[in-house]
Amino acid sequence: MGATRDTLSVIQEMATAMEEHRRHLTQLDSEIGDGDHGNNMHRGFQAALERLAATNPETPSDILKSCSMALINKVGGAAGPLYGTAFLRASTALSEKEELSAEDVAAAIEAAAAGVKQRGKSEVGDKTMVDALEPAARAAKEAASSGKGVGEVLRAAADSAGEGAGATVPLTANRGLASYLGARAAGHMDPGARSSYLLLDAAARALGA
Amino acid sequence: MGATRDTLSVIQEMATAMEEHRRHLTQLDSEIGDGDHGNNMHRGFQAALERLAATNPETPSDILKSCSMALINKVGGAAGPLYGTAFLRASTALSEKEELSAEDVAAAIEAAAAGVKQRGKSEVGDKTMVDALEPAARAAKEAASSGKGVGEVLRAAADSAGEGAGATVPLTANRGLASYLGARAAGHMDPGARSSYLLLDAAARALGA
Amino acid sequence: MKKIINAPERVVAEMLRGMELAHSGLIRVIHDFGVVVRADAPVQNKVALVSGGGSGHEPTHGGYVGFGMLDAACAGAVFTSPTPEQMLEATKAVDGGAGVFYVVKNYTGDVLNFEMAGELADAEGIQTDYVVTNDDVAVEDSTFTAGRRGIAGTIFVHKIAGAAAQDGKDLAGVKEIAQRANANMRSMGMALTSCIPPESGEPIFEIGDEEMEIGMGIHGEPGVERKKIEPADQIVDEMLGKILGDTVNFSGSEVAVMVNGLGATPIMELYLAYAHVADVLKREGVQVWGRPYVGEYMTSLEMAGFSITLLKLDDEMKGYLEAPCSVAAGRPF
Amino acid sequence: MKKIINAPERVVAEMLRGMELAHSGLIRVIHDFGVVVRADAPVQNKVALVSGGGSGHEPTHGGYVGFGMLDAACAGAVFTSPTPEQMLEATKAVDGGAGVFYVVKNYTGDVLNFEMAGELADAEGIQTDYVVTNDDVAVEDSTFTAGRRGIAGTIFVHKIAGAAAQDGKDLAGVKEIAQRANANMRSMGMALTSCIPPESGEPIFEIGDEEMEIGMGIHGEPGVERKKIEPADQIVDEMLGKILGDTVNFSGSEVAVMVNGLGATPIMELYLAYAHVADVLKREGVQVWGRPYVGEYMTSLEMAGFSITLLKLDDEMKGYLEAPCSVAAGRPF
Ligand SMILES: Nc1ncnc2c1ncn2[C@@H]1O[C@H](COP(=O)(O)OP(=O)(O)O)[C@@H](O)[C@H]1O
Ligand SMILES: Nc1ncnc2c1ncn2[C@@H]1O[C@H](COP(=O)(O)OP(=O)(O)O)[C@@H](O)[C@H]1O
Ligand SMILES: [Mg+2]
Ligand SMILES: [Mg+2]
Ligand SMILES: [Mg+2]
Ligand SMILES: [Mg+2]
Repeated sequence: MGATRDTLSVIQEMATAMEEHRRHLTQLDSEIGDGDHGNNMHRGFQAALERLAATNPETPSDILKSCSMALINKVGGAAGPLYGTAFLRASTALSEKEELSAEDVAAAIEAAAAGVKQRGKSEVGDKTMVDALEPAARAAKEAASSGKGVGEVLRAAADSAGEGAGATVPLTANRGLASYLGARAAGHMDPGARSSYLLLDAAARALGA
Repeated sequence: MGATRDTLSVIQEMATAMEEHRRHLTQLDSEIGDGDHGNNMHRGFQAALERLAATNPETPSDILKSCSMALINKVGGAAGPLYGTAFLRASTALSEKEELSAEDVAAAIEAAAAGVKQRGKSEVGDKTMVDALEPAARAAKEAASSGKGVGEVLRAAADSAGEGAGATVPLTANRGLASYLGARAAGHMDPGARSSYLLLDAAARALGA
Repeated sequence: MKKIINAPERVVAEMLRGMELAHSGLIRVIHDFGVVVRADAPVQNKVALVSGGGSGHEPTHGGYVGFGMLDAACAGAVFTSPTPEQMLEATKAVDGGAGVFYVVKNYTGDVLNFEMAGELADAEGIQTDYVVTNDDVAVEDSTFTAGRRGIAGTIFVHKIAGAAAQDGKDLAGVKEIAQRANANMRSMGMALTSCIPPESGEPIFEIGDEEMEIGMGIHGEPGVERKKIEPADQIVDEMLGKILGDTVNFSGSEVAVMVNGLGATPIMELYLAYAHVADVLKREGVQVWGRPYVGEYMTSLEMAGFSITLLKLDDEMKGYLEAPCSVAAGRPF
Repeated sequence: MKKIINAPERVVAEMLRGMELAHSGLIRVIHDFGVVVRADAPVQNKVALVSGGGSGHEPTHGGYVGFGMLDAACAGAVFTSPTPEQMLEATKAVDGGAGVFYVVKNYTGDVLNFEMAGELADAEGIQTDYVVTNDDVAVEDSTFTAGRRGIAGTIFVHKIAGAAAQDGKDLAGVKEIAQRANANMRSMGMALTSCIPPESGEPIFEIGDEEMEIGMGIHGEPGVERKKIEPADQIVDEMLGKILGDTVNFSGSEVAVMVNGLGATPIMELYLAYAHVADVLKREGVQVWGRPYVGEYMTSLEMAGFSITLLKLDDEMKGYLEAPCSVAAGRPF
């Protein structure tokens, strides 16, 4: 029950973060993309909240799956299938679990990052959300293996994601709409990397970390 | 010969005035019409100069007729047929004359004003070029009958046209594109009244008055 | 001013060249006179239709030249009526012996120039007649005004009178149905932004970032009310209120409906506006006939805004609206 | 932001309602899913064509639904790829037993979502396949990019693949000719101003009063060069230079030509640009086939600018371009 309640409050906090940062994410996307990322993420997490309220899933895995379906079905754009895949893989990684260990959480983040890389055919350095998610997964794994708790694992992941997002600023984009920009993408943070940080940060804050 | 040379220099001076005031006339027309009066008048007088150079008319009447044809054929808009009619009527009023008296000039202006009124079905107070031309015709007649010379007749006509144009500012338009403005036309000078003043002023200046 | 042009004084000539190249076989252009004519003109023993006006309203009027619509269109300078010289040239090029009919939008310049052209044509032995369209209800008619303006409804007159001429009506018959169409149609427009005529290079009017103007003319002549922009449904309500409140009783009739973009209004917004037009007409008992005309028919360069036209139909007009035609403004997809 | 809308979040739904009301008999709309389908769908034993993408490009894609072109179009949020859920709904609505073919513009979102939709359709026992259009030469292809963007040439693929499906080609045959069309077409765009997506309410990019951007994308994604605006002929030279210099050898061939307005560009300017396009193509030995496509085919809301597309034709493609079709974007006048 504790993990279920925690997971629900994580999603809730993520939705709040997407609401609060909607304009800024859209603005980042305007610089190098088409200016819809904030609206996309906000629409998706509102749909996730609705779906959770309607379906009332009972396990962390089911909650994440429900969230994944909402993102896939309601977001569109690149972010929809990518984040949808991330949540789906995290859900699969946690399937059957009623309570979550730090290792479980780290494994879920790792699965999510791997899913995005695979679906988007992207690597670190392509100036995408992978630049935030991959270091986050690594940091989560380290934190878990050095005995940190769930909250601390999420905090470590979020902080690394934040660094990773920051590191996208000087990069040239190779994937997504921003890739059409060539060298001119340099100097702007990737909006998807930023939203990845915000989501992980929300998750950590939901658990008081 | 003197009257022919004078008439040619009048047209030349008018063309110069239309060139110089092109932007301002267009601007006046933008306020209450469609913003083309300056370009229309400039195009017309350039065509008149070309036509004069090509056809080399020998009498004042023929010069004015040539000018009328150029205006009718090349201006379009409301100004083309109206000024075209004005010059045509003036030409008719002076037909067969080789030298021009002050009375002749006054009669030509009167004929021009009457032509515009008739073709445009407009009266003084409708906020059109008639508001400049009708008082000009009256002033020219008075000046001629009190023994003034040709130059002074034109100067008197021009000055009255200027007053008449100024008097269009507070008026509501009843004719032309500006009439669609209703009460909002008030506060702006009618562009055609302004161009009528400029043409008569150019004529007077051409004769050193 | 940012435009895809070479030189302001050449825009009309270069546009006509592009039109002719794009639609050879359908139209040809008499370049010295800025006149677009049907490629197969003159059509013998058919009343020929000629229209024209200032340029900048494309596809009006050159886009409507072809089988079943206009025989010729005279392109004036931007927003400036063409000259009698152009009109006479068009008249001579298309006269097939059955006379030439002018469709003239009610602007002083257009009317005066077409009147003069008619006199010149008479002098050359070509019979002419004309209709003056004045569908715009924005500015009230009275004994003191030059009357109402002619706007997008004019395209319905092109189509109906054009099909009637193609159908073999004589000059009087074409005039009668053109007048009937004009008498049964009402339009109203609004604008969000000004266009920029290439020659002056300046917007015709200034308008605030939150303002709209109801009743705006297609040359940027001011309308009836400037105010804060409202939701689309409210704007449509206002425009339709004025149209339906005028002297044509549309209720209970079948009506051709046009939602016309002025140049910069996204097609998305035109359809969105049409959704509410359809609702209001349904509520008012007005039956939309056939497929409504949603798109750009009479523009004002890059002005943002739109107009609505209603035309109350009878069976003859319906037949002529449906009749086949082949013009540059039409397209298969 | 000045728009003829009621509420930013309702623009797509309200537009679709207007389209459906305006074109009943031709299309119907599955409103819960933002999907436009042929009124008579599913057509039994015909390969069904589905396309879609973000809204704001009207008449793309809903305007091309109908006999001889698309069976369905999925309307995403403005500039946002539709979702697999929408695509699956469209797929189910139009499948007539011969499989469903997706025409996808090359943007990561569109490709990923259509791929997922295909997987979902497979799971429901509906066979699908797809083509990814990438006609835009503005941004260079390389192993590091997601490839070139799909822009206005996509409409040629709709027409050709649509006619091929109508003609009875099977899924593999439709795919083959869609790929052939895509492989033989090249496009390039430019913009003078930004559009304003209704939800954000802000221009996507800032651009100076004298500047243009060559290679601008249809979502306002930056192009290849920002510079001072040049005369139309020079702009056309640059765009055609890039297109003709690419890997398709157009010289000596018959070519379909599209000059596509992005939303706010006056028709006058499109024809003016076409005049120079025709001159350059003539000089380069490229033969313009049939009537060129000058108008708005794939817009970007109210963006000012245009794109040029060349498609090198063979006899089969010509036949399919000419084949009859009946879609909302078409009009008789
Ligand atoms: N191939 C990809 N792999 C990983 N992430 C990607 C890829 N393409 C795009 N993204 C991410 O998606 C973000 C953009 O999402 P969004 O704006 O919602 O969709 P769209 O790009 O379709 O408008 C980018 O900032 C980037 O982080
Ligand atoms: N019916 C009329 N009678 C007299 N003058 C008129 C009439 N209609 C318009 N005018 C004059 O013509 C001027 C406008 O000319 P212009 O701008 O060149 O043509 P248009 O109005 O067709 O754009 C007005 O300012 C007015 O003085
Ligand atoms: Mg985006
Ligand atoms: Mg004017
Ligand atoms: Mg004018
Ligand atoms: Mg997008």
